[in-house]
Amino acid sequence: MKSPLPAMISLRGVTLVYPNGVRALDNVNLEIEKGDFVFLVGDSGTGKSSLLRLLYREARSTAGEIVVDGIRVDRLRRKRVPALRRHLGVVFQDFKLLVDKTVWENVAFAMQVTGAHTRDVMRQVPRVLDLVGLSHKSRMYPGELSGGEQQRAAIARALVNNPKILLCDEPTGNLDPANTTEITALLQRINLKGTTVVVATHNQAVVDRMRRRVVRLSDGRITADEERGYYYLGLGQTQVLSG
Amino acid sequence: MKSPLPAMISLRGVTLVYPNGVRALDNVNLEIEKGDFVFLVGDSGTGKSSLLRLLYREARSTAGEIVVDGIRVDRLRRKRVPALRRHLGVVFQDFKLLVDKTVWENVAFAMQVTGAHTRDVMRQVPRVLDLVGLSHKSRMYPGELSGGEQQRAAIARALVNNPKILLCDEPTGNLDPANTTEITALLQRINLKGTTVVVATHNQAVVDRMRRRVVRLSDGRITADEERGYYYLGLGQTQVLSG
Amino acid sequence: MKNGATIILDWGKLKFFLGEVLRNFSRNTGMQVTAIGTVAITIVLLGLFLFVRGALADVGSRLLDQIEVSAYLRTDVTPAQVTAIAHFLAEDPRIASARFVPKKQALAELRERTKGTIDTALLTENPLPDKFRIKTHVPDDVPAVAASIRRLSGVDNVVYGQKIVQRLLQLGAVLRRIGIAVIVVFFAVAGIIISNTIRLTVFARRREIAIMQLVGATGTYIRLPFICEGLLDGVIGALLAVALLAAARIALWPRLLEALPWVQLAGMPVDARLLVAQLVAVGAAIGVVASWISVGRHLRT
Amino acid sequence: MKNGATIILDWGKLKFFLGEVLRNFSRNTGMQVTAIGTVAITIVLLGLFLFVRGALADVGSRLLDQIEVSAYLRTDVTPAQVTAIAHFLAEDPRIASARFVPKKQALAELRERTKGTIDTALLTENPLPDKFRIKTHVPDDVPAVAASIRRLSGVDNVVYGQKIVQRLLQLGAVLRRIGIAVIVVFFAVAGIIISNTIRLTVFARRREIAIMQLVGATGTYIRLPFICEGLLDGVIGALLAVALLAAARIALWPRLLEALPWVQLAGMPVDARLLVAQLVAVGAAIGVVASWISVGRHLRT
Ligand SMILES: Nc1ncnc2c1ncn2[C@@H]1O[C@H](COP(=O)(O)OP(=O)(O)OP(=O)(O)O)[C@@H](O)[C@H]1O
Ligand SMILES: Nc1ncnc2c1ncn2[C@@H]1O[C@H](COP(=O)(O)OP(=O)(O)OP(=O)(O)O)[C@@H](O)[C@H]1O
Ligand SMILES: [Mg+2]
Ligand SMILES: [Mg+2]
Repeated sequence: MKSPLPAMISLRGVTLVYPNGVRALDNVNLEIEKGDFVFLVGDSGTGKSSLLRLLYREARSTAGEIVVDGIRVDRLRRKRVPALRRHLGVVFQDFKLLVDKTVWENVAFAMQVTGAHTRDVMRQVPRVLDLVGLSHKSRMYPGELSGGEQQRAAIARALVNNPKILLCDEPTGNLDPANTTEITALLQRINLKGTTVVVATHNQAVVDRMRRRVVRLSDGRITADEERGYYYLGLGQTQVLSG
Repeated sequence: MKSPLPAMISLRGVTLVYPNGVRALDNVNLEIEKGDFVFLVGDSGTGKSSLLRLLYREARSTAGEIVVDGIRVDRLRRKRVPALRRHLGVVFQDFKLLVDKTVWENVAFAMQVTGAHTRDVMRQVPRVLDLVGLSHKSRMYPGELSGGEQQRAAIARALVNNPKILLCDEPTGNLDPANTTEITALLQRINLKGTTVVVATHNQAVVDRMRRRVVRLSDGRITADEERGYYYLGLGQTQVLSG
Repeated sequence: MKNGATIILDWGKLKFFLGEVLRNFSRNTGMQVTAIGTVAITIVLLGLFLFVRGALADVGSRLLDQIEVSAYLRTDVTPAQVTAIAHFLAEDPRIASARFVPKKQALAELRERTKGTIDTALLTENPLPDKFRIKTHVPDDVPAVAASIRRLSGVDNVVYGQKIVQRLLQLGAVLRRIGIAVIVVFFAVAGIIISNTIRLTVFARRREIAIMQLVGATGTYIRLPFICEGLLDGVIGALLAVALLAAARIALWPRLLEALPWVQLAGMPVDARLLVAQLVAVGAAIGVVASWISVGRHLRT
Repeated sequence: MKNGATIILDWGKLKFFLGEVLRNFSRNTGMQVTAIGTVAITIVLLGLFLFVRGALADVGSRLLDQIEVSAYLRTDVTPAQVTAIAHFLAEDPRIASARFVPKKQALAELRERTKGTIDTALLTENPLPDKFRIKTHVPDDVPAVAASIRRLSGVDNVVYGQKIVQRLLQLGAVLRRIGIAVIVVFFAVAGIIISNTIRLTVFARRREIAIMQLVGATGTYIRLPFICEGLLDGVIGALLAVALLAAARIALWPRLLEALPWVQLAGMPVDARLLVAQLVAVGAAIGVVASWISVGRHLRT
């Protein structure tokens, strides 16, 4: 059921063709409202990461309209891009940690670029590190962390600014089941506080346990959009928007 | 039941303390025989990757004896390390693809360093790319691939030399269930042909479906070693070696 | 949520920023050392060049400061003509001094010069003419002055070391031009090398820069540490160069004075403090400009 | 499984290797351009320096080739003494020519020089002494030769442009030493800069190098493309420098000849092909050595 509220994230007829000719997204229409929790599922290489990349303007759409929190992202001037990104929390699929900064510094950096007060940084950073269970590794460099620890550092960084929108690309790919459950619970808590959360994932267990909205991508098109879906196309109320 | 055959991989009293003081492995004893298929499980940061790193000498043990295919890896002279690595196939947790080489070139490179004939390279590379379902992306650079495609490229590279021993660190973390099943089946086929396979993973479904030997790590110690185990400590015959 | 537009500077931020600069600076020590070394060597060469250029000009004029023009007068010259000539010589601004040498004195000088090889007792009368001895302010004017004197009535002949003076003057002109070309090339080289060094530093950190941008850092925010790094490189390099030049002055000065005793090098008017300030400013400018350009190039992609 | 010990070279491998080198080379065009530019400028400066040094030496000797030593003989010299002196002068290897000038001729020359200002009619007898006119092969020998002649019996006085010759000789010695210092500094600078450039190239690719090692590549295997890259940088830079020098020779030669007509620059014996080969060899050597050292440093870690 469509809400009359203005959507937090809205894609209309969005197509993304990479310079090498790969059509990663093809006429995608998607509305995500404030406070939604959305799983983005689909086979490897179907465009999940590409869709997220469009939202924080790492990629620019070839055609279509993209609105994020009222900002026309596809038309945003280069100079305004940093401001957009500061309003988003992003967990990158490949972490993207700064190798020459400690975990603490990596997380603090995302706050410092917003011009935050140092005393706020000193208070907030330990808090999020504790949330992801990484307090004991805060003085280590990414190269000294295990894969799962790096992933949690990336999650902490995405959370540190209390973003309105949280975009997570495969946030549990390197985590053990216990950690996965914890992180998922964390995302849910954050969502309950009003943050819009979009999670691209292959983790069937997480999707099936949570029973939240599932948007299914296949070869760059949205093939299903279920309100309370499963990882595999299941019982939820299906509303194919385009394809 | 212990076999009298010389083990393919053997760790005796192995301890690894990283320069920053982290004790990643603590008195680990492990024997893996030729043709074994072993899952390495355990929470994030318990030393799975560290154990694998010791085998291909990215890390050097602080104490203990490590033998891989008859080679005393812990005593190996620097000059002999490349030769060791050519006999191993390794899927790294963070892929470690060369960003300035195409998928084809990345896979071919691992063969070329062994001094392989060009005609063998031309024959073998397309074969393994086909095995992991990446033939259509062979001319692309890693930066142009999705997370799962990069992971499959890394797997193809590990397979290209038909190694005696295959070490896989979280090889399905970025793969969808279908791809995961395929890759798992591939590893099983390779194992059937006599290759010793060690897989560090968090993927409960894979471990539980395969029912192979499961070595459980916890805080750098082996806490369980089951012949036909599950991801969670289950029914299999338990034989704690040390801890 | 923080408001990105309002940047409030607090002590923690400054500390962070300085830490950032020092961290970048100290992380790739080898790189910094070579960058600083490059700046230092460039500025040392610049300083040396400026010195050699100044010294050469000085040496050139001192080499030729004994060069004088002898204007021999006709034997039948009238006193009025001599007065007119003296007047003319006194008025020419290019002329430093003009001295009348009567023939008696000329003979004495000739005698002195040939140390008694001319048997003056044999002379019934002085065979030498009267003459003027003229010195110019700068050697370059000698040929023109000589030519203008030759045209005066009462002057019989004008003599100076024509050939050697001419050659030295030509050589000086050529060397001056080569010198200017060399200094231009030098500045180009210094600029290219330092910008190259910093561009490579940026290139080596391209992944980090891309990540910073993805996390929401502005261009300026990313640029600033690099600019400061360039500034530090330039200033430290310049200071090193100044130290080297000072050491060279202390160590080599006496030997130079010994080698060229007739050059009063000590008298060269150089304001040491001004020179140091200028060299440091040149270093700082090179560092800042080079890093600004280099970082900008990578931020645009 | 392949046997890593037996490396069989086939055409595919060579193609792959060359592709690798060209890929590295063309990927970071900006970096290569600056590296090549650095080599080129260094070698141009080296070439210019060698030329200027050669030209200066030539100019110096030509500037002074008119310098001759006049050995005035005593008025009471005996013919035997004259013969002995002539003999002595003929035997000294430093002396290019020695000509006896009898006093009659000396008077004629004096008359000529002062253009009739000495009224020779007044002379009852020639007041000038006999003399020898002596030229040395190199100006540097003039003072020593003069001193040795002065000791001969029958010689009254030895005269030459003492002051100017001495000064020019001192200046020449100082300039030569400065020149050597400059060329040493230059080589150091070139080495540092090029090794720096390549080190940074390697540094920028440190992640790739680490991966190659993890996949089983040997040190040599990783090193080789970099060495070839350095070689290419060096050779191309040197060729560029040679082209620039050739262009400069064509463009500036006539102007130089015009500015210094008395210097027979055209006569300078330079084997162009040998010089080109030497400069290219210098470039290649710098490139190879610098890259070898730089890559090695990163392989060890
Ligand atoms: N930078 C890029 N340049 C060119 N093609 C790209 C680029 N990034 C991704 N692609 C291609 O676009 C398609 C979609 O990629 P994307 O990363 O969005 O997939 P994904 O759904 O995130 O897959 P995965 O689950 O494996 O991460 C793939 O075919 C991929 O090869
Ligand atoms: N290079 C390193 N230097 C220092 N400490 C390290 C290094 N690599 C790993 N560690 C630490 O060693 C411990 C074991 O790390 P390891 O990577 O082996 O864990 P893991 O079992 O692979 O975890 P994950 O499942 O998250 O990948 C962790 O506490 C980690 O922080
Ligand atoms: Mg993806
Ligand atoms: Mg790991």
